Amino acid sequence: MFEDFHLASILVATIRNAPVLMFAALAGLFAERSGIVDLALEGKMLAAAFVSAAVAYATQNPWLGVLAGVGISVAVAMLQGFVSITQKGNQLVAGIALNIAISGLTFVLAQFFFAQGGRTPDLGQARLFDIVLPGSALVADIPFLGWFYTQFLGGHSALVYLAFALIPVVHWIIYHSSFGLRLRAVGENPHAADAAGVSVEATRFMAMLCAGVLCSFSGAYLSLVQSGFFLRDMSAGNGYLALTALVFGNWRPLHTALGCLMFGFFAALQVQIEGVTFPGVGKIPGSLIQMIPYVITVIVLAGLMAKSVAPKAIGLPFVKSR
Amino acid sequence: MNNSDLPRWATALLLPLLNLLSALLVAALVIYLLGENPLESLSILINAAVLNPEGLGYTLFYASTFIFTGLSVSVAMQAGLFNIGSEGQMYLGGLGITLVVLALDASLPSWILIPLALVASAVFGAAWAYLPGYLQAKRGSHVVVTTIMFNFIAASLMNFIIVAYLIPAGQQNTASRIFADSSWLPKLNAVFPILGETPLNISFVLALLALVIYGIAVWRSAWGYQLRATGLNQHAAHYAGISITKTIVVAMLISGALAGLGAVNSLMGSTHYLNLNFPAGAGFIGIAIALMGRQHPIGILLSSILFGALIQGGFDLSLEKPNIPPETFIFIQGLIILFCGSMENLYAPALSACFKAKSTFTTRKSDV
Amino acid sequence: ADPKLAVIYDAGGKFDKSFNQSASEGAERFKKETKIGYMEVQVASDTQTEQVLRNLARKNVDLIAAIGFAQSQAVQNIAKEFPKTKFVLIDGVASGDNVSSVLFKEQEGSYLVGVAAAMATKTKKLGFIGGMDIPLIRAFVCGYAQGAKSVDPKIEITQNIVGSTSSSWNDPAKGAELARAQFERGVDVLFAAAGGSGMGSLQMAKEKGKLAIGVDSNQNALHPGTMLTSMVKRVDQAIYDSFMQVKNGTFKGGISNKGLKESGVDWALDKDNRSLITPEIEKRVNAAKQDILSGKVKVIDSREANKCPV
Amino acid sequence: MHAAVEFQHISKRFGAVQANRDVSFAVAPGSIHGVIGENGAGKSTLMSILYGYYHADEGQLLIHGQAQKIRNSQQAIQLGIGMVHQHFMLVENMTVLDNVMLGSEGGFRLAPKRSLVEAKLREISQRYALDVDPLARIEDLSVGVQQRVEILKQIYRSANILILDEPTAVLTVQETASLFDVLRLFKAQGKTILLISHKLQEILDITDEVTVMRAGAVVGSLHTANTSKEELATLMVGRPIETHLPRAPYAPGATVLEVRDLQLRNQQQLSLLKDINFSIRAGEIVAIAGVSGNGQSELLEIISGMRLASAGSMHFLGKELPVAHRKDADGLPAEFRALGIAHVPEDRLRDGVIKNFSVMMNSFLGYQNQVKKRFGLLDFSSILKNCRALLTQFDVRPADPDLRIGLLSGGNQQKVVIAREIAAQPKLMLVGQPTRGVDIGTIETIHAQLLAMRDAGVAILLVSVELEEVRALADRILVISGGCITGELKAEEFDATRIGLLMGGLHKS
Ligand SMILES: Nc1ncnc2c1ncn2[C@@H]1O[C@H](COP(=O)(O)OP(=O)(O)OP(=O)(O)O)[C@@H](O)[C@H]1O
Ligand SMILES: Nc1ncnc2c1ncn2[C@@H]1O[C@H](COP(=O)(O)OP(=O)(O)OP(=O)(O)O)[C@@H](O)[C@H]1O
Ligand SMILES: [Mg+2]
Ligand SMILES: [Mg+2]
Repeated sequence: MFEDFHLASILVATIRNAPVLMFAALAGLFAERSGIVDLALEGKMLAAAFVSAAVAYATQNPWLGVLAGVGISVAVAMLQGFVSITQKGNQLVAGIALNIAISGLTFVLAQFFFAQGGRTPDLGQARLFDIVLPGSALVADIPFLGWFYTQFLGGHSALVYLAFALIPVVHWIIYHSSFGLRLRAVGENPHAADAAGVSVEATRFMAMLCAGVLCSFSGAYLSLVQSGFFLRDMSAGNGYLALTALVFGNWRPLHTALGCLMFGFFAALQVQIEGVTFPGVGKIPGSLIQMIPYVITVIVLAGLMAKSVAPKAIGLPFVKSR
Repeated sequence: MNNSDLPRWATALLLPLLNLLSALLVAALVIYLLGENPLESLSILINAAVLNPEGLGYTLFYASTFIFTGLSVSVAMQAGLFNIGSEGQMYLGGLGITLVVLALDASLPSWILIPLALVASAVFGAAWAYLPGYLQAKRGSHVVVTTIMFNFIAASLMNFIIVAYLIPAGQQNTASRIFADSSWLPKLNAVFPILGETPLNISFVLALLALVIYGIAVWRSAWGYQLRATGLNQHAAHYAGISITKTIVVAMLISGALAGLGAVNSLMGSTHYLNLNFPAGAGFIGIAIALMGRQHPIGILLSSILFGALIQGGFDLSLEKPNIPPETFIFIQGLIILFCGSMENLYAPALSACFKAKSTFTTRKSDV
Repeated sequence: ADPKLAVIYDAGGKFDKSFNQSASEGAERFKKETKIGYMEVQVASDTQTEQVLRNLARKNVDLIAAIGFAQSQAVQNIAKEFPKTKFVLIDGVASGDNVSSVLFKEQEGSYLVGVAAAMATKTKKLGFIGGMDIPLIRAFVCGYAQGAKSVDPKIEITQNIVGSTSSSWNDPAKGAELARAQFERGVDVLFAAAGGSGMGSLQMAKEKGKLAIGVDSNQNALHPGTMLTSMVKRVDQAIYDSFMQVKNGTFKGGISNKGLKESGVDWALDKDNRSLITPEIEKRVNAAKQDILSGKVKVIDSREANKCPV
Repeated sequence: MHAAVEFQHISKRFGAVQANRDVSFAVAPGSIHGVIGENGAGKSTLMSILYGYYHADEGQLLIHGQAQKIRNSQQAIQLGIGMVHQHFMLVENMTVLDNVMLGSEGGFRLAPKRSLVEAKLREISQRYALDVDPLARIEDLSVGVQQRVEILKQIYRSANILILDEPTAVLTVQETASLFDVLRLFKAQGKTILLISHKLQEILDITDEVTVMRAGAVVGSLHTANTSKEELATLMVGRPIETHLPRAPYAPGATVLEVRDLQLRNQQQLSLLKDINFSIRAGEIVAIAGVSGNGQSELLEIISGMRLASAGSMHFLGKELPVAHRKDADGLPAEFRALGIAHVPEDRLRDGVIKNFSVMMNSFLGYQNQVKKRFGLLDFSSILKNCRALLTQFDVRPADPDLRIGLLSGGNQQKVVIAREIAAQPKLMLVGQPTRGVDIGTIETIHAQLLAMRDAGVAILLVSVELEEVRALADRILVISGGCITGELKAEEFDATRIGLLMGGLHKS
C-alpha cells in the first residue's frame, strides 16, 4: 500500500494548501493578541476573494486585484474595529454578523455585476501564475534536486513565498518590536497598558489593520491562485480552520504556522488515501476519509498539546471601570 | 455600561428598535440599488412572514428549530464555553430519531414512539457533545476547536451512514425511507385551522417549554447558579466548591441534548425522513441567536422569531421580486445581527443626551 | 390561454453549471420559441420545497418542474394534494398520474466519456472527481470506469471526492487541488462531476495542459483545447419537452428513464473539442454508443446493482 | 512658588454614586502628601482623575500653577505624573524589562533599547536597593517585588509627581520600610509624592501634610506634625476608633483541627510546605505570621480544600479529611464547607467574589447548596432578606443588594465576604488577610466580629502579614518561613523583634 503514497507530491501539496490558512491565521494572531476575537476571518477572506477576482478581471491585472482585496479586507477590519473597539460591542457577534452579511453580499454583488450565479468570469490571464525559478530547466532532470528545486522550492505563486516569508516577520514584530510589545500588553492587560501610556484603542486598531491586510491575501490566494475565479462562499470554512490553527498554536506565530502546515499536510494525505486498499480493511469509503484531518486534530489536541492559553483580555472591550 | 443613565424601557426597547431600523435602512439601500422599491418590498416581507397566518405558521416553524439550537449555544455559553458544534450535534440528534423510528415505527404506537424518539435525539446530541466537553474539562483542549472538528466529523460520518445504510435500495434521494405516521408530530393547524397548511407542529410548544425550563434552571436553581459562576470566574467557582469538571461536562451534555432536540422539528414535524445536510446551518444560526438574544429566554425567543420571519418573508419576497435574490436576505440577516447584537450602544449617547434634558432618573442595577 | 409554468431549482441554484443550469436553459429555450414565460424559484430546504410547491399549485400553475432528487418527497405529497396540477421531477421518482418522473442513465453517458478518456490517455491513468460520496456520483464514476476498462482493462482510475458538507459543491480551490494531486500521480485525463468545485478541476487541467471532461451541460467551451469532451445530461431537453407537452396538451405522467436511446445522455463533440478527438477516438466512442443502443453492451447502474462491477 | 498639584472644585459621579464632591486642596512641591479616608471615600477616583484615567465632571487641575486638561495617561505621563495603582498595573506574562519599556519603547526595534534599559534598571535597583531582576516574569514575582517593579517603572520614567495608591497594603513591615526609604530619597530629589494609605502610623511617619476625605469630600487638610492618630481617625470615620477591643479570657475548648506532617511539593518537586504540624482548638485564634510567599497561602488553600497536599493528614473534629489521596481538589471545598469550615480567601477578587454577580448573588457563594430552597429552586425572597440583614450588620456601603459587587470599593467587598462566611456559623473559620486594603473603621468592625466568633467558641485560623493585626487578634502565633513553622508564641509573649527574626527563618524554637 505504501507505494500508493507519493510523499513528494504530499509535501508539495502541503506547501500549496497551507497559505490560505497561514495568512488568515496570522491575521487572526494580530487581532487576537491585541484582545479582539476574530471570528470574521471567514468574511474578510471571502470579501477579499470576491473583490480581488472582480478587480483582476476588470483590469486584467492580478496585482491590482490583490491591492483591491487588501482595501476591502482592511475596510471590513476597520468596521469590525469600530464595532468592537469604539462601540465596545460584542466581538463574537460582530464577527459572525460580518461573516453572514458578507456571504450574502458577495453573492448579490457578483450576481449583479456578472450574472453568473454569484460567480465571476474566469480570470484567464489575469490570474497569479506560478513562478519558475531561474535555472529550473537546467536542474529539472537531476533526481531529487530537480524535484526539490523546481517543485518544492520553485513553481509556486508569489503569494506562497509571501506566506512563508511572513512567518519570521510576524514572529519578529510580535516579540521584537515596540508595536508587538504594545500589542501583547493590550491583549493581556489593557488596563496596565493604558496606565503605561499606551493607547489601547489605537493599538487595537493597528492590530486590526494588520489583520485586514494579511487576511486579504488569503482571499486573493483562493480566487487568484487556486481557482482562477470567485465562487460564492468559496472560503468554505477556511476562516474557521485558520482560527483553529491559531488556538492550536497557542497564539504564537511559529506554532500557529506549524498548525496550518499540519492541516495542509493532512488534507494532502487525505487526498492520497482515497482509493488505497488497506490490508485487512480494504478501501475506506470517501466520506469517511474526509474526516481524517479533523480526527487527527482532535487526537493531537487532546493527547499532545499543553493547554492553550488565550490572551487574557481577549473578547473583552476595554472599559475604564472596575 | 454606557447607557446606565437611560431608563430601562429605553434600553430594552427603544435602542434595539433604533438598531433594527438602521439595519433595515441599509438593507433598503441595497434593495433600492438592486432596482426594487424598498417600502413595497418591506410590506411584502412583513405580510408574508407575520400578517398572513400561514406565513406566520412557517415563521414559527423555522423559529422552533432555532430556539433549540439557540438554547444549545446559550447553555454552554453560561458555563463560559463557546459551543460551535450545535450543527453537528443536531445532525447526530437526527440520526438518533431516525434509528429509533426506523426500527420501531411499525410496532409501537405514537404515544411511546414519539417520546422515545425525542429521548433518542437528545441522547445522540448529548453523546456527540460529550467528548469535546470531556476534553475541555480534563485536558484543556479548547472546546471551540474540538467542536468545529466534530462538526466536520459529523458531516462525514452522517454522509457515510446515510449512503451506506439508510437509503432504501434503488433510490436516488440521499435520504432515509419515510417514517410511518405513528412518528409524526401533531400539527398545530389541527387546533388552529387558520394556520392553513403549515408544518408548524407541537415542537414549537416543546421549544417554548424548553425556554421556560432553561430560564428557571439557569436563573433560579442552585445548578444554574453554579453554571453561571463557573462561566464568570472559575477561581471563585472552585473556591465555592463547585466541581468545574462536572459543570463543564454537564453543560456540554445539555447543550448537545438541546441541539439534538433541534432535529425533532424538521424530521418528525415536517419532512418525516432523514436527509443529507438536513440541519442546513440551523446550528450556526443558533450561535447568532444566542449572541443576539443575550442568552436570555426572551431574547432567544425574539431573535428566533426574527430569523424565522426573515427566512419565510425573504423567501416569499424573492418569489415575487426576481431582482432580489434570496441571498439578499442572508446579507440582511448579517446586518441585523451586527446592528442589534453588537452595536447596542450606537444610539445610547445621543439618546441619553435627549433624556438628560428631561429627567435625572437613573438606574445602576447589575445585569443579574 | 398560455399555460402557467414554473421551475424550482434545488439548493445548488440556477447557476450551478450543472443540472439546475441545464434545466434553466431548457426553460429559456422554450420561452424564446413560444414567448411563454415561466416562474423560477430556488429552495434551501426540503420544507421550503413543499411550501413553494403548494403555493404554486394554489396559484393554478399548470406545470411545475422540480429539479433534483431532493424534491422527490415534496412533489409526491403535493401531487397528491393537487391532482390537477402537473409536475415534472428531474432525477427522482414520485408517484401519481400527474407526475412525470425523469431519470437519466448517467452511467451510459459516463461510459462513453470513459471510452474517450481511455483512448486519449497516454499514462493509462484516469482521474475522477466527485462532489460528495452519494449514489448519483457513484453512478457516474461506475459508468466511467466500465467504459474505460472496456478499452483497456489495465487502466487505473484514481478518484477523489471534494467533501461531505454542502460546501463541497462550492469549493473550486479544493477541486483544483484534487485535480493537481491526481495529475501529479500520473493522471492525464480527468472527469469532474462536482458542480462548482469541478470548475476548479477543469481550470487546473487547462493550466497543467492535461485533459478534462465536463459534466451535465456541454462544458467544452470553458477551456477549448483541454476539454476532451463533456458528459451531457439533457435536463434542458426534458424540461423543454414537458413544457411543450403541456402547451400542446399531450402531457403524460409516469417514469421515464432516459439513456442514450432516448437522447437523455450523450457525449459532446463540437468545434471546441474537435481537434482533440482523433478519428480513432470518435470511431471507438461511436462504436460503443452503437453497442449500447443495440443492447450488445449493457452498462451497469451502480444504483440498482448497489455496487460497481469494476 | 506654585503648588505642584492643585485640585480645584473637582466633582465626579458614577451613576448614582457621587465619588468626588467639590474637592479642593493643594500639594506643595517636594513634599509627601497623604490622602486618607474610608473605603469608598473617593481617594482612588481623585487620583485617577489626576492621572487622566477618569475625567472630572466639574472643576479643574493645576499642575505647577498651570491649568491642565489631562485627557489620558499619555498626557499625564508627559506632564511628569506617575502613578502606582491600588491594583498593580503590570502585564503578568511579560518580563519586568518589558513592563518598564511598555509605553516608552523609544523606537520600533526593541533590541537596541532593551539592553540599555536593562542596564539602567540594574543600576536603579542597585541605587535604590530595590533588588529586582529585570528579566524575571511578573507572574513569578511575589506581590512585594511586583510593587517594587511599579516603583522602578516610575523611577525609570523619572516621574516628578508620583501618586501611590495604597502601596503598602500588601507589603511587610520591612518592605514598607524600604519603600519609605525610597520615597524619602525622592523627596530629597525634589519630587512630589501623593500617598494614599489606610495605615495611619505610616501617614504620621512619612507625610508632611495630610488630606482627609469622607464620602467624596475633603473634610480637612492638616500638617502632619500637628496631628495625631486619634484626630485623623476621628476625622475620617466621624467618630473615635476603639483600638483595644474587648475579648473574653483565653479558655480554649476541644481540638477542632489537627494538622499532621503536611507536605506540599510543586510540579518541579520543590518543597513548598514541610512537616507542618499544629492544632487549633475551639474558641481560640491561631495566627500564622510570615512574609508573604512563605507557604501560608498554600497552607490555607489545603485546609480549605482548594488544593491537595502531597502527604500528611488533617483531622477535623476527630474526622479525617481527604488531603492527599484523591485525584484532584475539584469540588472538595464544598465537602469541607459542609463540615463547618468557612474560608475568607486571601485574594477576594480572584476567589472570593464573582464581580459580575450582584451583592446578593455573592452573599451565598459557596453555600449555594445550603441556602433555602422552595420547590427545589433558590428562594430569593429569603436570600434577599438575609443579604439585607448582613449588609446592615456589617455596614456595607452602599447597602444595595442588587448592585454589581465589582462596583463596591475593596473594603466593602471584603465586608461582604466576611459577613457571608460568618453567617454560615462555621466551627472552623479560615481567614486570609482579612483587612488588606480596608479602612480603620472597617478593620475595627471586622476584628470585633472575629473576636465575637472566638468568644462564641469558633476556632479561627488567621493568616496575616500584618503584625499589628496578629497582635490584636491572636491567642497563639505560629511563624512560618520557607514552608516550615519556625516558631510558636503565646499572645502574651508577643515580641515584634523575635517574630521578625523567626520570619526571616533565623530561629528555630
Ligand atoms: N522579553 C523578551 N526579551 C527578549 N527576547 C524575547 C522576549 N520575549 C520574547 N523574546 C524572544 O521571542 C522568542 C519567543 O519567545 P517565547 O518563547 O516567549 O515565545 P513563544 O510563545 O515560544 O512563541 P513562538 O515559539 O511562536 O515564537 C524568544 O526566543 C525570544 O528570543
Ligand atoms: N467605575 C466606577 N463605576 C461606578 N462606581 C464607581 C466606579 N469607581 C468607583 N466607584 C464608586 O465611587 C466611590 C469611590 O470609589 P474609590 O475607589 O475612589 O474609593 P477609595 O476611597 O479609593 O476606596 P478604597 O479605600 O476602598 O480604595 C465608591 O463608592 C465606588 O463604589
Ligand atoms: Mg517558543
Ligand atoms: Mg482606592
